[in-house]
Amino acid sequence: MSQASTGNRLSGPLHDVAGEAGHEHHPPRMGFFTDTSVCIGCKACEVACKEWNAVPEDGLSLSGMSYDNTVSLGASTWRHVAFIEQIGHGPPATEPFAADGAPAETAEPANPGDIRWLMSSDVCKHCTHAACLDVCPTGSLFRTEFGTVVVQDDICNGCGYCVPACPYGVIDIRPGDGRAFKCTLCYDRLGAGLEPACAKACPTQSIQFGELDELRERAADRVEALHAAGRPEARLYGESPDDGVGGDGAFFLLLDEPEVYGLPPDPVVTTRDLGAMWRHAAAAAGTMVVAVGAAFLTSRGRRR
Amino acid sequence: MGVRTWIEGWPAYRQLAGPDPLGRGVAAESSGSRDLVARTEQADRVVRSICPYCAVGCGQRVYVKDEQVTQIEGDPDSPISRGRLCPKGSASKSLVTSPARVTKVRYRRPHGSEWEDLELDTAVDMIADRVVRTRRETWQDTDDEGRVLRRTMGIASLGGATLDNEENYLMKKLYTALGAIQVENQARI
Amino acid sequence: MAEAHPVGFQWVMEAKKRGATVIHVDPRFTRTSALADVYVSLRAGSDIAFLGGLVNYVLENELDFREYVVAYTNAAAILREDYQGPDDLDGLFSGYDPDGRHYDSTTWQYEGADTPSPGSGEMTETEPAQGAGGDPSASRVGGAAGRAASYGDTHGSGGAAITGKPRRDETLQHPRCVYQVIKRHFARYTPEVVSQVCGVPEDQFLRVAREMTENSGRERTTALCYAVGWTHHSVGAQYIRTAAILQALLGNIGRPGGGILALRGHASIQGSTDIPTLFNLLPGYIPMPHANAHPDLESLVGDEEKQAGFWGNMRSYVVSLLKSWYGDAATADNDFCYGWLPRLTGNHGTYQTVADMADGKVKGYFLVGENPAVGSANAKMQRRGLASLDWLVVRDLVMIESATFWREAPEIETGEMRTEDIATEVFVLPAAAHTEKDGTFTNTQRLLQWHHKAVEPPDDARSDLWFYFHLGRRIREKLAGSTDERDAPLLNLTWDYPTDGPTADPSADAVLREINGTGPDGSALSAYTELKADGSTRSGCWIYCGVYADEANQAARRKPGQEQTWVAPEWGWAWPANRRMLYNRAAADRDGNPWSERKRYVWWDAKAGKWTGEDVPDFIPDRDPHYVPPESATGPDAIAGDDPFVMQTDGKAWLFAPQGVADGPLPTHYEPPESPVANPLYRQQQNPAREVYPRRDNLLHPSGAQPGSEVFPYVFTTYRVTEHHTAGGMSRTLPYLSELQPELFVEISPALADERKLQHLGWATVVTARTAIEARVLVTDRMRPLTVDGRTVHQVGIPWHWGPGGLSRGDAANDLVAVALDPNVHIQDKVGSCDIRPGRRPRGPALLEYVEEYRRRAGITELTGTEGVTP
Amino acid sequence: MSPRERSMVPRAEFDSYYGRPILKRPTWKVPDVPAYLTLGGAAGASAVVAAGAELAGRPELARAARRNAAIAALAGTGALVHDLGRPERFLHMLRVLKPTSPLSVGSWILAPFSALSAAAVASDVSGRLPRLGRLAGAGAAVLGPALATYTAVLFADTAVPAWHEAYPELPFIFAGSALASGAGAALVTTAAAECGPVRHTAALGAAIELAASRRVERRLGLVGEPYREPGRARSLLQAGKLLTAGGVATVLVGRRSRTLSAVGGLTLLAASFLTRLGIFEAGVASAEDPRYTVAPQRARMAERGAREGTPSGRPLGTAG
Ligand SMILES: Nc1nc2c(c(=O)[nH]1)N[C@H]1C(S)=C(S)[C@@H](COP(=O)(O)OP(=O)(O)OC[C@H]3O[C@@H](n4cnc5c(=O)[nH]c(N)nc54)[C@H](O)[C@@H]3O)O[C@H]1N2
Ligand SMILES: Nc1nc2c(c(=O)[nH]1)N[C@H]1C(S)=C(S)[C@@H](COP(=O)(O)OP(=O)(O)OC[C@H]3O[C@@H](n4cnc5c(=O)[nH]c(N)nc54)[C@H](O)[C@@H]3O)O[C@H]1N2
Ligand code: SF4
Ligand code: SF4
Ligand code: SF4
Ligand code: SF4
Ligand code: SF4
Ligand SMILES: [Mo]
Repeated sequence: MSQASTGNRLSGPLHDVAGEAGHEHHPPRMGFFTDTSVCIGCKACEVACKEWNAVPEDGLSLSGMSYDNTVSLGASTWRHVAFIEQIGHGPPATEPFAADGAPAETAEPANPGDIRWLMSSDVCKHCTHAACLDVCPTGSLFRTEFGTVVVQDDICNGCGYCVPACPYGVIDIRPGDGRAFKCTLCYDRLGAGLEPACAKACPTQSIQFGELDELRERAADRVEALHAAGRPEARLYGESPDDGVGGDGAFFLLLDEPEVYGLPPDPVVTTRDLGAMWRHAAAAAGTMVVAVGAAFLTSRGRRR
Repeated sequence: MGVRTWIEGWPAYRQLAGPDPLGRGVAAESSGSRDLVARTEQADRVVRSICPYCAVGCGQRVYVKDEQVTQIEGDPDSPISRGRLCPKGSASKSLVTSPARVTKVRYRRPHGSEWEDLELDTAVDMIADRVVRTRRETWQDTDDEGRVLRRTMGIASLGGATLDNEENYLMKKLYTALGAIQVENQARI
Repeated sequence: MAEAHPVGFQWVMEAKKRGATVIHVDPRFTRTSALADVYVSLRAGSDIAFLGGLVNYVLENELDFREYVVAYTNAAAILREDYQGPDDLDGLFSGYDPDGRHYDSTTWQYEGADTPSPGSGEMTETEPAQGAGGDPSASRVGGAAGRAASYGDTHGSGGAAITGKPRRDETLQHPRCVYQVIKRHFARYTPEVVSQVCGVPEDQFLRVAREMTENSGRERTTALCYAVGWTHHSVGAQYIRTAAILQALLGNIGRPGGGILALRGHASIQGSTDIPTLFNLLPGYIPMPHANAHPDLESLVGDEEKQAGFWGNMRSYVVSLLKSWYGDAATADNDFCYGWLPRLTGNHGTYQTVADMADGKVKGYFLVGENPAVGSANAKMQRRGLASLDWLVVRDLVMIESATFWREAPEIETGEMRTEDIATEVFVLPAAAHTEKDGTFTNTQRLLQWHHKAVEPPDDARSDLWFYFHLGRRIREKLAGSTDERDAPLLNLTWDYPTDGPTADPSADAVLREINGTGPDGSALSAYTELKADGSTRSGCWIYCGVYADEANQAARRKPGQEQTWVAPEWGWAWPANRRMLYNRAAADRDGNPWSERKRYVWWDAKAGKWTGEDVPDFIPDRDPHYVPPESATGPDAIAGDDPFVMQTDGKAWLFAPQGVADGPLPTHYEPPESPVANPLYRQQQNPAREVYPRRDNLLHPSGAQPGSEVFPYVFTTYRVTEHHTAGGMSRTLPYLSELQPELFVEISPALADERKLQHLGWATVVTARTAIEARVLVTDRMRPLTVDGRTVHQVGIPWHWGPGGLSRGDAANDLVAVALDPNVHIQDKVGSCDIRPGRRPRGPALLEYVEEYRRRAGITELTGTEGVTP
Repeated sequence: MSPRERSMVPRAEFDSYYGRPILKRPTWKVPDVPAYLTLGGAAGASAVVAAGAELAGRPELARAARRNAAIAALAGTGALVHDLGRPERFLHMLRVLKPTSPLSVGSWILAPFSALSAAAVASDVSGRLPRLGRLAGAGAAVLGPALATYTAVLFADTAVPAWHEAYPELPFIFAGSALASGAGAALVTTAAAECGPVRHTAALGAAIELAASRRVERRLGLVGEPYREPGRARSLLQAGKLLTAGGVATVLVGRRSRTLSAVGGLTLLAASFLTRLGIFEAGVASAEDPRYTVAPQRARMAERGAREGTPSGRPLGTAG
């Protein structure tokens, strides 16, 4: 392990995630490019994932959130298709939040005839810097040779730490089971040279699986094509190695702001600040010793 | 030696000794992960099939292990579907392995309030009796004007369109020989 | 299409990627709309006006593909003088018989054509008219089914045969040539009128018109895709007719990228019409004999033989069928046992049967993979029917509502039925799933695909093949030795399929081979052209002949798509003759050259003296494009070199249909059987030939201007969602699908929510004269009020998958729907009028009182809404 | 919200997906985890106090504090194990040692700490191996401050805005609170007369905790809202502060009263629990409201955009 790479070990671009995790002769990093501009909201990805991974049913309740009754990713939902009904295309008329975070007024749409129904299949991002993995105390979460992030269900003890660590709100504990679950990027299938179940099922290839480098190229081309076709709102999300998590192994082409889809606009892996955190903790620990020392010193006189 | 293997199997030791000091990858790998095999790899056989839901007719591959269906997924060879399946097609394994399936004959006697058991053989025999009897009782040789009818209006059938062509063929053939003409299909619905 | 044929939709996305403009026309903004370039919201039940507007746009602006139209359609044919249309007759066509409520098509004929139809009056007893079956697509199967419709009994077999070719005016100037007639007919469908009827803004309509016409012609083609949004109407067949006229005018038939593509329903719905379990058809669209018209084989096939086209060989198809059923017993001397076939006397369609059932006329019923207690119109009447049987056999994978009605029907709760009063004896026999049996499905593109048995079915579960084989075997055993003549067909039936395995499952392969047919030497035939009328060949379904060519199961071919041309001819087998596109002769011009390089598909190779191309040519292989048959020719010999529509007797696409359609030679807009809107076009409100059942258990609403129609002020339509399948047996029982759409809901616009004080996610009660159901409310901008004829019309969207059983439950939408049918195919309407109110519906007997109150207010009697001519 | 707010499939808003949280709610259980934090803090501080007492020649206080450390550590471990979804797999915590995982580090602190403090007590009670016992006590004292403060990193090293953003202060709040509660424990279990230094410890701890808390409330801006705006978290935190102040006052006033000392000590323990619970709840509240996730990230992007003039830092709310 070279010292030079430690800068990369907690944040920033990282060229060889699998290598950094000790995989010596590993295949290229594999991932997803989810092109939401061609998603038809069929939810085949959700079902195929559940069938392959035997993920249990996650509740039968009508959410009222358009056609989305899955609601969010979770321990028993590893793919989640979001449905967003919008009136009026193009950029939002108002700012989402004022600088102080107060919710902004949503203006009445300019052209009410203009309906848009966005659909997008969300999944674990298989972050370059995966907070879930880094905070996992048992090594249950680990980096595979494909550069993906996987929970090992024979190890997880349900400590729950990964849950609040994930900046995308992906991983969760399954009630009744106690362990954490999320997308494995079909680790078993990848090992057999198969593509993940969700990508395989996807009728329109909204979910594209492949070598991450190649997917990034493909995605750039697609954005360009959409821009040329008069869709300036198309943008990539999570593809940049320079972002707060060092780039996602599963990234997206979106047609609106990330938060519209329930994605954080600029997530940063929490461990980026880990050094500073430990330093502050050490200072606090030192302060404790000093304080106790002082307490004894100031009390000494009074006791004989 | 036992202790040694144990130590060497201890991930924390592997962290120190191997290329993964932070315990993120190889060091943390469990035996479960090491032995992980896609269940499609373990199938005794793979059988080619077609999705039973809609008329797109997507290709399916059915994986069988120990005479149980363990996975159904799209057939990439199909020029129709290119390996893809919609949510219904993707749920096919659940469909054929569903605990909700009826697998035993159920019988409700006239005016009965509960289901009863019946041997399959008995059931088919009883049905054959009813067909023969009803046919006899409702047979029409000719109409009022003496035109040939050769039929029964006492027996009707409504068949689904998830049935195979071969099944429809035998149905039509048998019904026609029986003289049953109210033989319909969901194609009408 | 994205909703109900998601994997098929990948090809739309593929086209879109290559620059195609995708237009979606639907009352609701759906997942398909979301991906379309243009979305048009129209009033449910008004598509004929919309399509008619497009036809008018084409004709008005002379944008038709003239060369194609002149050569390949009947535009040039000249009609009789006494034909009159809706413009002349306030919404009717000439030949309407108000008493029988049906049309006599005499006046619709070509001038000088031989003996016109005798009319259907004498043919029918219970119902006026009927035709071919067919889910969304009677006309999907093109000439075959269209033709078969004419066989139904509207005209009787061959009665309306057009022999001799019509007089033509290829300048299209003759005032009575079809071109001029349709031009006049559609002139009324101006953009203003389209907007008025459909609620579609004019500019939106014009955008569609421009897109479509600019993308049609020599270099480009446009395809129309439809499913039950077009067919489930009392004028469903006419919807498709309108589309056919439009596509024929634009030259979009028989050419790559064109067509009218029926997105059919179930895995083998196409197969279920090809090898029909339909009352009016024998395999291969051969009509079932009618007691009146078809006393002998000659009467069934004789007139056909005089006609041009492949129906001219019908005798060989029928004889081969009889031979394959009755084997050696069928001889030329005994008319090949034709006499053993049972006869029709009228409409014996499923809705008629259910009405009869409810009236106690039907004793025994087989439900084989059908759930009418949820899936069929007026599900209440369906359940009444089931409860009036002596015995019922249900074969299904799961416990469906049609099997449990005697304890779970809503009528038990309301007190209309009591379990102990229901005398029906019910047998539920578990069915084998597709993975548990061999067999073929025929998909929406007429492709037969074999599925292999993977495992044995569990416990008592058996294939339907097993059931019918062993049931037949047992019945034959019980009747063995009978000398009763009526038992002869059973005892002489060829019924000796090899069986196999622990359950003695009959061989599906052997059945397929029988369907294919065999020659005199007992070996499998390879094409229907080999069939003989002398009894030397057998074939269970002539259009499937070739599926077992070379003694190989061609439907099981699975050469990977990647290793084939884009037509992929070696994957499965398509009828007829493994042809992937019908009428593909039309892809070449009159001289046999491709219309354009871009649209090359099938063309004449003059050097080789044969047709060739990407696909199996749908033409006589060596017929010169300039061939002109002699006057006396019949059958295939009478097909001219420029007659691409080889199943039509004149070889042309019919812009005007002189026969075969029960409710008019041209489509015209009628309101659905129940509509809050008065027909903006003329007095005639509904299709005057629609089939109605004036019964207490099938009450209809007043419509349009009639008093009481305001009691049901909203339009509702029913449809599917991607996450569920039809009546739910295959989806509501599965957790992974149920959780995706866990409950019945209705979709309404914010404006309707305001008007009726409906809360998002709250409950609503939807009411018709049949009953009331409750559902959760989804208020969504995807539903929008329309302005129709100057007033606001609200639509209520109801997915119809739910019922009281399964994991995901809800009331059945079909409890609301009335039986009022298309007269050609006897198919239900999915659209109607209703009221919607906040809150849950009353329970128990209070529900009956609640609905009765509505009926009182609307002044409904058994006769309401059943009139033929609008008074 | 739209002024014409109607009940329907909500019109898309630009702040989040149907107002749903972006982050997952921490699944840690109450009271398990706040209890663990409290007990771990008290244990860690107790071990330090014990060492101080040892050095200062206050054997009674030292023994009591050692006992408290051991008991708190064991009870804390119990709470931690109870919180696990698969308690029987507790030992998997020692499978790896991950510096990136505060909980892993913490486990490797907690385990030896518990062992050492238990050994020290065992030696005390049995009178055997006194030197080793003392050594064990010293070891525990070395680990004690780490045990008390690593939990702050445990919280901070998450995506939960109110925890992560407070990472500079949290260790001090935890340290202060630990001192007060460790002192409180000693006050409960030790004769009043022996407790002089721990009273001071309590006072100092309280001061550190309150000062750090104040800074969190002031510094954090929007994300600090759950700490300062009315709500469950603030109520708990305020109660914690009141009890801390009250507890310190009591132990200082009740210097000679065994009862008052004990009451004050218990009050401090309770205060520490409430403080941890309050911080826990503030974090939960900040995770559950997507505003706290989105707005700061948006602001950050805007700032970056302004600074770099790059499209990656798009201004608020426009399409990129
Ligand atoms: N997911 C899923 N797929 C299926 C099925 C299923 O149940 N679930 N069923 C299969 C079967 S059996 C069939 S037949 C097909 C049916 O496939 P489709 O016909 O596509 O199914 P529907 O949803 O019934 O109707 C299609 C659309 O018609 C619209 N519509 C309703 N009334 C009108 C009208 O008057 N005019 C126009 N233009 N549109 C109208 C509805 O809003 C709906 O969006 O789907 C097959 N595929
Ligand atoms: N209002 C309204 N009503 C409609 C429609 C509409 O759009 N609106 N659509 C209509 C249409 S297009 C259709 S197709 C019908 C569908 O209505 P149905 O055909 O009644 O509905 P399904 O649920 O498809 O029923 C098929 C049954 O077959 C069972 N099954 C599956 N495979 C097999 C098998 O191999 N053997 C046997 N024996 N059983 C099997 C399944 O479990 C299922 O219960 O509904 C029609 N009803
Ligand atoms: S998205 Fe969340 S769960 Fe997935 S790898 Fe990144 S941090 Fe872990
Ligand atoms: S819950 Fe499981 S996967 Fe998550 S951090 Fe704890 S041990 Fe690791
Ligand atoms: S990659 Fe596999 S585990 Fe992940 S969402 Fe897709 S199917 Fe599920
Ligand atoms: S399978 Fe593909 S198209 Fe369907 S919802 Fe998932 S991502 Fe979208
Ligand atoms: S996978 Fe979906 S689209 Fe394909 S045949 Fe099955 S139901 Fe139809
Ligand atoms: Mo259908």
